[in-house]
Amino acid sequence: MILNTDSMKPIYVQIAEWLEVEILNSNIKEDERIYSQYQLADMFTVNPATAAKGLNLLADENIVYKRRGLGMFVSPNAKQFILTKRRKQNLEQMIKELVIEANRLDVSESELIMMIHNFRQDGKEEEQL
Amino acid sequence: MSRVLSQLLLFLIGIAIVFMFKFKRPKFYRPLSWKLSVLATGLYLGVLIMLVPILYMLPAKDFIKTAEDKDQPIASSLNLMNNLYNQHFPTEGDLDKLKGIYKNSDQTFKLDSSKLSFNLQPGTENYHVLIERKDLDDGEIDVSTYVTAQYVGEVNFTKRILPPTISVENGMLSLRAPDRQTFEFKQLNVDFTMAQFNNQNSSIHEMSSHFANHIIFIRVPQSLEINRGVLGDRIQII
Amino acid sequence: MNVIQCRDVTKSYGQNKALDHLSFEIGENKITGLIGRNGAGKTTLLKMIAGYIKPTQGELQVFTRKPFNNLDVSAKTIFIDDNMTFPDSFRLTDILSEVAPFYAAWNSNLANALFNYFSFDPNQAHSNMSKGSKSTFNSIIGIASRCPLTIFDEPTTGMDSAVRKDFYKALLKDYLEHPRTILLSSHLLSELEEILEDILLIDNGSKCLHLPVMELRELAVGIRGNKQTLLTFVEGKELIYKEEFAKGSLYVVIKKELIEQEFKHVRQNGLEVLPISLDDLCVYLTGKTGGGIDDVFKRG
Amino acid sequence: MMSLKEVDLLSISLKQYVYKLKAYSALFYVLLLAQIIALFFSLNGISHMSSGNGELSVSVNTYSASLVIVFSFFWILFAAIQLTTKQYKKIENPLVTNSISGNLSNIGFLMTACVFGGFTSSLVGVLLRIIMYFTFDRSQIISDEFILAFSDLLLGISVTILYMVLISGMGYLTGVLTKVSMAFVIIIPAVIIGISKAYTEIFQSLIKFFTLESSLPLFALKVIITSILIFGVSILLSNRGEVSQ
Repeated sequence: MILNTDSMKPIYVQIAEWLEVEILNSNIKEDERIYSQYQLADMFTVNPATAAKGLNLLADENIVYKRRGLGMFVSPNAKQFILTKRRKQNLEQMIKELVIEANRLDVSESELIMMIHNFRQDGKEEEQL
Repeated sequence: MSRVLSQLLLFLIGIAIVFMFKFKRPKFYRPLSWKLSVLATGLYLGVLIMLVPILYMLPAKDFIKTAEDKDQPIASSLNLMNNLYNQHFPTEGDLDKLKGIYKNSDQTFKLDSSKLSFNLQPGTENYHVLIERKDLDDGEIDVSTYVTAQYVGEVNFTKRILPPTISVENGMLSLRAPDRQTFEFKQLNVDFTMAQFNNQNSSIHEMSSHFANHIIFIRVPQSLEINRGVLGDRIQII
Repeated sequence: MNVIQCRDVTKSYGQNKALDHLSFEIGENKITGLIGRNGAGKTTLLKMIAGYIKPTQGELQVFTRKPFNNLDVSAKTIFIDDNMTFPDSFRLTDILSEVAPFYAAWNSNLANALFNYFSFDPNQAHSNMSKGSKSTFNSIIGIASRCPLTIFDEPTTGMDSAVRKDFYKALLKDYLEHPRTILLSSHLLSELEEILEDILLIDNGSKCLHLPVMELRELAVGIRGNKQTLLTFVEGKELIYKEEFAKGSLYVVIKKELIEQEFKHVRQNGLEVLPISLDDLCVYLTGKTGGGIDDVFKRG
Repeated sequence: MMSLKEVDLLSISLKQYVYKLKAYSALFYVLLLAQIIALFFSLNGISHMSSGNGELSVSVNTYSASLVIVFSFFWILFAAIQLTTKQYKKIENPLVTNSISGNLSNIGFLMTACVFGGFTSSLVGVLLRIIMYFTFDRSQIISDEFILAFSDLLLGISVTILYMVLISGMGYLTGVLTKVSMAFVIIIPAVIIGISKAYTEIFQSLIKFFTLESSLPLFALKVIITSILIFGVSILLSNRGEVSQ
């Protein structure tokens, strides 16, 4: 598994996000056991403490829950929660940055919306191909 | 090789061994594996140990045996020479009995003359000639040659000394010494580690040599006329 | 319980102090990176922990004992570095089999598997190996010994990047199965930060920082922008690093906690917040205050 | 995990001893070489004497394998010094070790070297005899000391071993002293030469203390006690210093 070490995001956040994507893609289903910190450490070649912090990040948000002696499991509604959270946090943050950059480059709002629209169309076409 | 020189050599070799340790090995040098070293040293030790029974199996009969007692033969030899000097002459029977005196030839010559003169050739200076008259006139001369004890260190090699060549012709007895004889010996010293506890002197044996004298014992017919000539002091008539 | 306890340790060589009143503790089964610049005292510290040298002052305890000349500590510790010497009469395979009896937890299968993986020549002599192969081979010993305290001093010297990655992977995988305390020294943090739990940063023989890597990552940020604006913004705050990189432009590195409240103002003032790599951060932390090699040339 | 399982000094020393035997095995080649060189020198005889008179001349060549033993003494002396050098000490670093186990294994190695050296150097005397037997005119060989009593051979082996133990001790101590301070590199030869010149009697009596002892048990006792003292001092001295890499 490759981690982007140059990213500003700490590795444990990257691990947490990867796990979220796995949950979103239903590779790990709700109430299923999630990878242990040691499995994650092995997979990502990171210190198990780092992996544990990534898991804890998910636990803090109740995306996963602990079962004594059994490990961590994906909470029910985790997928829904992640979707909401990501929309709220990531998308909003990205849009904020997008708007700042657009302003800096004198791109008008309609132009920006157009660009987003075109990009989405292209993406769909690519998917269809 | 002188002792000082050999000690110097020893010292130099010692230094050489030190340097053998000190030399840095070149980079390409690939040292031998320990397995090979163990094999080689084991083999070396094994061969050396195998040699021990071999050494004891070798027949030792060819070697020069050393004398158990060299003092007595030397003493009796010296005594004999002393007696000769003092004009106390032994009989032939005495000589045969003496320890350390060895008869190395016995010859009989037909006499072709009524006179006997002597020709002692150079090299026979330490030959003592004793003449004894027989009880009868049988026209024969009996010549026995004796040699007194000859030692180098502990080695008795009296028996190896060649007799002189004797001939009788026209009433003339010629005595010619054998060619110069050379004796070579090889002796071993025990290791100093053994010698320290063996009451043996490990330093090189002081090789005291004792050189032989020759006695020519001539028995002549009773009535033979003997002409000693100028050699009176070396030819004694008993 | 701490595996290593270092209290006020000083090591001096004549007038020089290789270590200067160093204190820290290292817990059991942690992978700690010892980071510092050349001559910071990394090797001295590691050798001291391994029991090769003793502190001039202060108290160092490894497994609750003084490590110097201690057989018990030696049995639980292995120190891997460039200078490891093996007899010339040993082939590489000999070394693995001859060292094995000394270490109780030695795993021959692992040693042989790694040996084959890195495709060493079993009949080669250790002293004839290239620097990189030597490091790799020595590392195999470090991993296979499974010592409760495994110390690597600059383990990746001379290794190519593929082998480096393999080494860290192998070390981590074996650590996951058989947890132990591992100390790794390096002046390059980036290549090993992922497998570290803690980091011990030393500078001139003194401790600079000792904290989990994750915290170090969030310790500081870089801010770049107009010199005047930036200077007013950071006024009165302690800067880790400051550099004028273009006319009127300034780059500073500052602790995150110092600007947490004003974080929003940063962007409003047209300043840029930049991530900072751990390597750079360590260099800034251990560097002389302000400036860098650029200053030398500016003066000239 | 945290409990410190005690390790046994002796078992570690023994492991190190085995390790060092293999590690330093090349040293034995040097001994082999030295002994063979000495054997060649010995084949020329150690002294030659001749005498004669007008009619005969007698020459006696004396042979001895003592030189082989002397060479082996040199070897053990320098092997012992070698063991204390940095270059040789360094191989202990990757192992479980402390100063005492290092010293014990060194001493073990040296004792093995002494036994090996004692056996081989005395047995080369046998080889010398066999070479002489087959290459020389046997009728010239004086049988006396040529036929070596087996008991003498054993005696020679044990005495050689004892001497080698003593010499290895002196070499080892010298090496350790130079580790304590390089000044000893100058001091030791200076003291030896000084004593031998200024206090000739003391010096000689020191040497005679061993070389003139004619009782084997007493000699063995003297050597063993002296060696234990020397090695003991060496261990004590080297126990304080740091082994730098």
